Amino acid sequence: MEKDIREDIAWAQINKDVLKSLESPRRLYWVILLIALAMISVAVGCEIYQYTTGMGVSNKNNSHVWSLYIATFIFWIGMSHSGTLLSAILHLMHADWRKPIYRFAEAMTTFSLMTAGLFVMVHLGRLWQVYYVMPYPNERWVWPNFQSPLVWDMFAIATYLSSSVLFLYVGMIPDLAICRDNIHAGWRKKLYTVMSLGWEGTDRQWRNFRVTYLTIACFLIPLAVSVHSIVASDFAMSNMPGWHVTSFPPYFVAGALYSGCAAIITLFIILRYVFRFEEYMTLPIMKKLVRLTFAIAMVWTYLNLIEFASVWYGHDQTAKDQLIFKATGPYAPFFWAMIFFGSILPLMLAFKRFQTHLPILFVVSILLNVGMWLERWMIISPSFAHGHYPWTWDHDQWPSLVQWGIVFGSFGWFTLLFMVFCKVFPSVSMYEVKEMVYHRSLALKHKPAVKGDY
Amino acid sequence: MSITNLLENWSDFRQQHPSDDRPHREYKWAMSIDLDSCTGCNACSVACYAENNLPVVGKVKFSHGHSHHWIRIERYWDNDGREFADQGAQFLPMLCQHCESAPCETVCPVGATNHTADGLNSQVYNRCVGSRYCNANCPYKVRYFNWYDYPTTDNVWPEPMNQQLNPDVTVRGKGVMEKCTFCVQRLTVAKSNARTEGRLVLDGEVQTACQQVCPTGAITFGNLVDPLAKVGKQWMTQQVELNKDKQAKNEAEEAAKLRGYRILEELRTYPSVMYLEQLRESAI
Amino acid sequence: MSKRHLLALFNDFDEAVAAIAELRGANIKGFDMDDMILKSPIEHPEVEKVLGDKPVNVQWFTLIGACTGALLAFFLVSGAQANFFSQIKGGKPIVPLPPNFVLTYEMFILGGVFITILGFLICAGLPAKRSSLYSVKVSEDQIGILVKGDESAVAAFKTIFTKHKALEIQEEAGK
Amino acid sequence: MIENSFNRRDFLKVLGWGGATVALSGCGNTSVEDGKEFVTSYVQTADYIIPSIGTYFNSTCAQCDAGCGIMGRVREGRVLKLEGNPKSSINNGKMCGLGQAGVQAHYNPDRIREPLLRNGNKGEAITWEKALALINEKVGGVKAENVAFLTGGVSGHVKVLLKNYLDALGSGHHYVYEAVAPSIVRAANKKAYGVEMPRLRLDKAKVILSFGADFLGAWISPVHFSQQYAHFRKADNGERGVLVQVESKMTLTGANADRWLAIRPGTEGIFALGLINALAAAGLSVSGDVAAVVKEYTTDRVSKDTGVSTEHIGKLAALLKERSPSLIIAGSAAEGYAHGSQNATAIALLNQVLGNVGKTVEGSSSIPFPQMAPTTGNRLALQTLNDNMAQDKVKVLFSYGANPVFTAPVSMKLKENLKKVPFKVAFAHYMDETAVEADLVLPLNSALEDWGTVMPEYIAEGAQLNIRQPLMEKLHPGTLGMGDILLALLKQHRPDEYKGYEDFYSYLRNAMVSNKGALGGANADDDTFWEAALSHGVVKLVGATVNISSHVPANGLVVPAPFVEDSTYPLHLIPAVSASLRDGRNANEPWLQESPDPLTTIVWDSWVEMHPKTAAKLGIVEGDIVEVASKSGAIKAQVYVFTGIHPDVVSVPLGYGHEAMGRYAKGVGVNAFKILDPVFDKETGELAMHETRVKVSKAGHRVIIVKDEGPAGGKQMGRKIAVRMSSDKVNLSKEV
Amino acid sequence: MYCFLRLSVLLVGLIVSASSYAVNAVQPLTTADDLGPKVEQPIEFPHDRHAGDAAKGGMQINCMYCHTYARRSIVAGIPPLQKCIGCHQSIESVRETPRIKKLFEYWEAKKAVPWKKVHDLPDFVRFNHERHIQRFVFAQNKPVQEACGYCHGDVKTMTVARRQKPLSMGWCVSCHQKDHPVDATSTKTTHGPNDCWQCHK
Repeated sequence: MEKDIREDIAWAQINKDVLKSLESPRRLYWVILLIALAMISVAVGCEIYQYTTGMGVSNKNNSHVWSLYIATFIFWIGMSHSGTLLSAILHLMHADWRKPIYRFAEAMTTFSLMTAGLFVMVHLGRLWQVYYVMPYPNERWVWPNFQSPLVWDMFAIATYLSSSVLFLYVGMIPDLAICRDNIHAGWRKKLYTVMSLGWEGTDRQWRNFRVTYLTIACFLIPLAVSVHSIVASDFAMSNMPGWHVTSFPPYFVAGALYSGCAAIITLFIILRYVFRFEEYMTLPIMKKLVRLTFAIAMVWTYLNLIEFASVWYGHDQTAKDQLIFKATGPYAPFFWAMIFFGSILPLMLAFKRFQTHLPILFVVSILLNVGMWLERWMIISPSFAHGHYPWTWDHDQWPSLVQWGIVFGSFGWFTLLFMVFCKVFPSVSMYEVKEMVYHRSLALKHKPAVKGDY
Repeated sequence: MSITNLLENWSDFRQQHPSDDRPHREYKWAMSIDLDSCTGCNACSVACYAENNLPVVGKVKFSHGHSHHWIRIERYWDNDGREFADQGAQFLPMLCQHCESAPCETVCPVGATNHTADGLNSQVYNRCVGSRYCNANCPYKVRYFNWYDYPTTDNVWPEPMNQQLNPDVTVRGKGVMEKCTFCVQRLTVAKSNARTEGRLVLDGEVQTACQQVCPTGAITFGNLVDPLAKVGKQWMTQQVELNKDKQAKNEAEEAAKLRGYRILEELRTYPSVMYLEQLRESAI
Repeated sequence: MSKRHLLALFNDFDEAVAAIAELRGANIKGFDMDDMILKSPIEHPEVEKVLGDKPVNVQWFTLIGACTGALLAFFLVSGAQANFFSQIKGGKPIVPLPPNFVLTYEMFILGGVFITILGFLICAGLPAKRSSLYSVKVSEDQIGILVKGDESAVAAFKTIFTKHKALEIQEEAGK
Repeated sequence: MIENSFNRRDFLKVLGWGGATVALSGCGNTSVEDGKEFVTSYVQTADYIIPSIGTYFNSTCAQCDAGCGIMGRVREGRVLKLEGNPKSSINNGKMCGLGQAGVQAHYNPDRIREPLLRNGNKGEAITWEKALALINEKVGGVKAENVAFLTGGVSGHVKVLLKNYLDALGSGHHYVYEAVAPSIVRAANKKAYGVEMPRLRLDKAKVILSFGADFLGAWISPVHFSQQYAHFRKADNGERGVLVQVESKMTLTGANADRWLAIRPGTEGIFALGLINALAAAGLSVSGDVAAVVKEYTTDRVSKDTGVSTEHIGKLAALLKERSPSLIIAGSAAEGYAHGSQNATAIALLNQVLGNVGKTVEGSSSIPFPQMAPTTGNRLALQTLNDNMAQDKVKVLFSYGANPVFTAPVSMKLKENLKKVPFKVAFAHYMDETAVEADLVLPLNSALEDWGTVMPEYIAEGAQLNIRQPLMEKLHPGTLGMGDILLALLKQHRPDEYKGYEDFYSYLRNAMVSNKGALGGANADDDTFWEAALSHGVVKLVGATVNISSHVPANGLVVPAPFVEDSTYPLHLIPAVSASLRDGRNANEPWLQESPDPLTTIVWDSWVEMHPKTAAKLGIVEGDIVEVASKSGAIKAQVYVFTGIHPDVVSVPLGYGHEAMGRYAKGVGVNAFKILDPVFDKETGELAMHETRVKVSKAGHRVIIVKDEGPAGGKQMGRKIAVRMSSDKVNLSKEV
Repeated sequence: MYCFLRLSVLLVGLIVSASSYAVNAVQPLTTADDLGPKVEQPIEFPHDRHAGDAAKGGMQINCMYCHTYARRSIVAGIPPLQKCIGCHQSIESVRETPRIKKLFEYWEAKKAVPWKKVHDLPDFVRFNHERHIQRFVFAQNKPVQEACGYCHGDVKTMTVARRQKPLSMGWCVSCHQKDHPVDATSTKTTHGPNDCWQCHK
């Protein structure tokens, strides 16, 4: 099989190529940016309307109090996980093919977390009181209720966000130094100078850098896992049939990695085209990525079945009814769509032919994420529509356009942040690509010459 | 000091509430509803509107499930397959069960809903941020959310109708959760009067609005701690115990003869409302 | 007697390493090994063997940070619950352990990460001003060796560097 | 309650201030604010008035004609909530939802605030002086017999004044009209027992067999009956009475019955006679003539005619035989037919055969002041008035406490006939359909700000006079009490007789105090007596009990065979009287609109009840908008399908479909009164409410019914939520 | 090298102490008097003249002589006009002073004096004067002015009353935290009720 990256590529060339991405992307970049802005404005409009009029405009009701906002919140949280997967786990594994692509994956982590955070707020009935959730010392001696999974969420997400921002930043310092050295004008110069903290690449700096980076990586892995299991416990800890499932935490984590990887594939393709990164985001890497995704997809499928099975064998009638309702009730189409996108579609990825076929991958990866989003929705709405108390079962509370609008806009918000980041900061880690090239060329050099093969 | 306080009273803080070795001291408000006397006439529900400033949401909002009836009358049929509902309906007044171990309390992120010393499940409107988690976790779905800002909505309390509002009860604004309070405003008054006279509230001294109005007297409300209270006696004769998720009687032969039960008891919410089963004559 | 700085840039690690070895071997008067700083565009553990290992203290920070975080979380949370007298939760103790452990765990990580970063900055001496002899080449593809020595040593340095085909040798603007 | 000599009217004056400070507290303001609000402060006050502590004053509910005693909680001069008055033997401190909504009738934003005189198509405000002068002029302008006074049921001192006024005019035309009243049953009772409404002792009965009498919901005095019902269900000795309801459309009472028997409409009489026959067969002693009447009503035939299975007839007969005393009640379902009187008589006969008369059917008591005794209304009155109007016999029409334009079927052409009346005066609270037609509209005080006395038709025990007194100062200075208006009108004709009374209050006080002997205050001084009367809200009267006779005219009693099928109009329309809206007078009180109908849980709209079979036959499902067409009109409404109704019947609730009245009533639902066919009871000439035959057809689109019940409907899905057990298992006497 | 460690130990200390403070942010029982805004009253009622010490020319009238509802109702209330008149019609000396004139104008017009609230808690707060008076004045025999003064400050030195205490939740809570003797004689102490519904409607 061909190489992940050409060893003979000159280091100076690497700098040039990557730095180019800070200067002149293809026109498509600006188109994307505009679209993103448009989407955001929709969401902002809806939110203003909802804020002033009241939650009622999102068409939930007294027995069906959560809906798309929470679903999308989980979706974005989930998306963030694969960034950590690539940068932290694979880093510990010394899988060096991650090097060209982990930077933007991490950026994705950060920004999807930011998006998720917004949804918590959008969801609140009294947004202006949101600070009540923070534990801040006050004259009233009133504290948030630390028993509430939502407060755990608050802690977990805050931790995760700040840590991954730091992780992203620390990993970027040497590259910032490169930018500082090569860009000679304007606010960017100042920005890079400040942010690179006067990095010189001295021996002492590298030593500490290595240890630090490793340590944080070690922290991030359990953190990522804990974050999504806590999100899962929002549901698993409640007594709702369809939520009260012990296998939720692993199930959520798997789903998270899954949607994350799918997202990475999507962005991989976009960046590769927009910033002309063909040299670095190469097809072999894509192939590895796709295989990884496929594996996770299968894990997810398995855990999905486990969930159904545990409900089935748990023999709790209400939970059973709930499950049957999901599969046959008004939500059935979405439920089966989720199964199809989540478990059937990824089987395509098993075929070599598709593993490097970018257009197909692009579509598929997006569909996978649709499936993952549906999964979250299918956890929330059907459960509410078919809870413990039959009298309050609702006619399926179809989310109002306000909800759809805000969900729709959130994708724009994410895209905007992400695209701006890629334009301002090197979205491919130059120094690590250099290391990659260097070590591989060494390896080649030391390969014993093969005799008599011609 | 916080830390010292923590260490000194550690055992207290680890104490579960409620528990058998530490029962309620002065009051434990509880209710029992006789479904055989309840005729489903809705008087309780309307009385609750009058007492607790519940907004009338109108047809459209009602159709979206935004109604605010803290006590709602549910009507069940059990004519399975028969041509007519020839044994009538089963009416069930459903209100906040003031669970001793309430699922809603633990999940509220800001601690807006707590357990009071006399066994009520309190809801503090100012503290509520409207995450609606409490409702999500309430098996009875008896919590009602202010989806709109009713005080400023047309034809909810148009002048001069707003003069009917009960000053002892807050009018809830947009975005807060609310629910039955066992008419806490009445309880507070009764309690403070009693304290001024250096005694406890007597049975029958305080009534909830729904109890007071009920034409057939199907609702009994009172202090479970008070041995003289009717509600306590009812719980006792029906052998329903507060902090149990499985009543001892259910094993006993007795069970068939006793009418008392609590709804969704098996979820270990320990409701404070006991229902008495509806009866039907077998001779006809 | 005043010291002078020299920066030599090499094409690849082998030459740099060789140069360093020679510097060490020929003990030049008025120069000791600690005044030699290697600058490289990539992280390169092998070189560090040559330079001899210097202790790294970041882990200490991590340890302390993590512990602090955990302690802080547990006592903040439990203490808050204990002081927030009105927050009785039906069926739960006032200070319930499982939730507090979850929060402790999160803060453990948070503390760990933050203080580690702090430690990194301290140990790596960042942020700092770049030394006067800094070449952008270093951040691109060349390995730099920065030495500090007496006037007398300069000549010796130069000879060694040129011998190992240094691409260029920068010298502090002489006074 | 008011023990000191503080004058009630001054008291109201000082409390007037409170109206200004209404605490509309929200969640928004979390800060202490100084100098924004006013402190409630009084000029002069009584020691029982303490700010922030509610004071209770007794009065009488005016939401329906049952006349329950109420107790209003007054704080800072505003009445906040109504409770039942424990001292009233009718409701003993209890109430119904309808009564609770009384405050909304009082605070209603749509109340008329000053007298309006028709000017072209709109009314313009005029002063009371002008209004009264105008009336005087108009009345003076026509012959006495051309003045007609249409009222709902009236009693007490208002009735006295009204009578005096009519006498003063020399006109005897007082039409007492009630849209939904058990008038046919009353007539039958009169014949059977000698009294219009004997006392029914549900609490004494062991078995109650009710022919569509919704005594728990909307029949005569629901709150009173509900209390007796509680006793009946759980007597002190732990016995539990059995309730069997026979009707074609399930009422609230039917929903609480141990056995609900769906009977083919109109065959109630047959069923009753059939039961007698069965009882006789079972060995119950039955007098000869009765036996003769019932002998061909064999169980099989009855079962065939009524559609009730022989098994149930047998069981019921057995039950009635072994458990005595029982109580048989004839309700609206029985009376609402052209042969309603026969049905009622047959039912009365059953009571007699079972020997319930005197046991569970007791005599009422005579009322010492006949001039104050209630005049019960009927539908015939409106017919007569209508005919007179049609023949231009009416030149001046007063309308009070009735809304004929809304409650009259279109077949009566009432609206057109009204046009023929040159001058129509409406005493009204709202601009309801009748007021809109009137030339002069006089706004009335609400029941919570008015003085008066009420003598209910059905009093639990003895006789009593209910006091109605203001619970707060008038909301709108422009309104006036009926008593005051009549007094003013009387002063126009008999000035010397009435000039002594500055207003109705002084008249009332004087009238009461001067008779205090008869009112049980013989040896109390005037003030004490008066204050006591006010504080109790009721005055017990000493009336001789009327022993009721028990000779039902059995011979000659024939109940016609069941209806022949009508192919064009196959279904029977049953206009249902809902517990909260009744004849529609309360439709503008939002609490009532929003409180779900007990059986269908529908809110804010009317509906067509239909049996699944019928629906299936017509290819209709829940939520379909259908057209219900009778010979005299058609209405469109949503269908609600459930098994509480006979397949031959569709039912539409009354009280909806106002075209005027106010923001909460207008345009909500459809008015079922409109399409009633002009079929009358043979004997009394009353409109037979259940005789209308209709055909139902889909009107196209479908809606989602707005109701409290979710898609799970009335099913519990295996949860243990509302549980039911067989009564022989438990021993109620052991219970507390 | 070990400077790092020392520094980090210092850091730990800082954070822990900070957190301990945060958890335990106790409010002082009485805050510095923050004078509420001046409230325009229809009549500038001189509290100092009525309730003030004799030395300062006050009448030393008991607070509850006029605010008579305080001991039996949630609100302290304002005396009905008839009460003011009751005394003042027999006090000739000040009869002609402008304020008294105003007073009598209201009385003749049978109009209630529109006094403004000076201590106006938010509408969702249920503060019960009765309980506090019963507890501190009648059970503990505290002097009335002291008991009232807890929340109303030193009214007897003011003319038109003006808010002196914050009346904020933290301020209430800080007092409810403290243990107070149940009555004058006993040594048993209890602290104020502290579940949310005690004060929040």
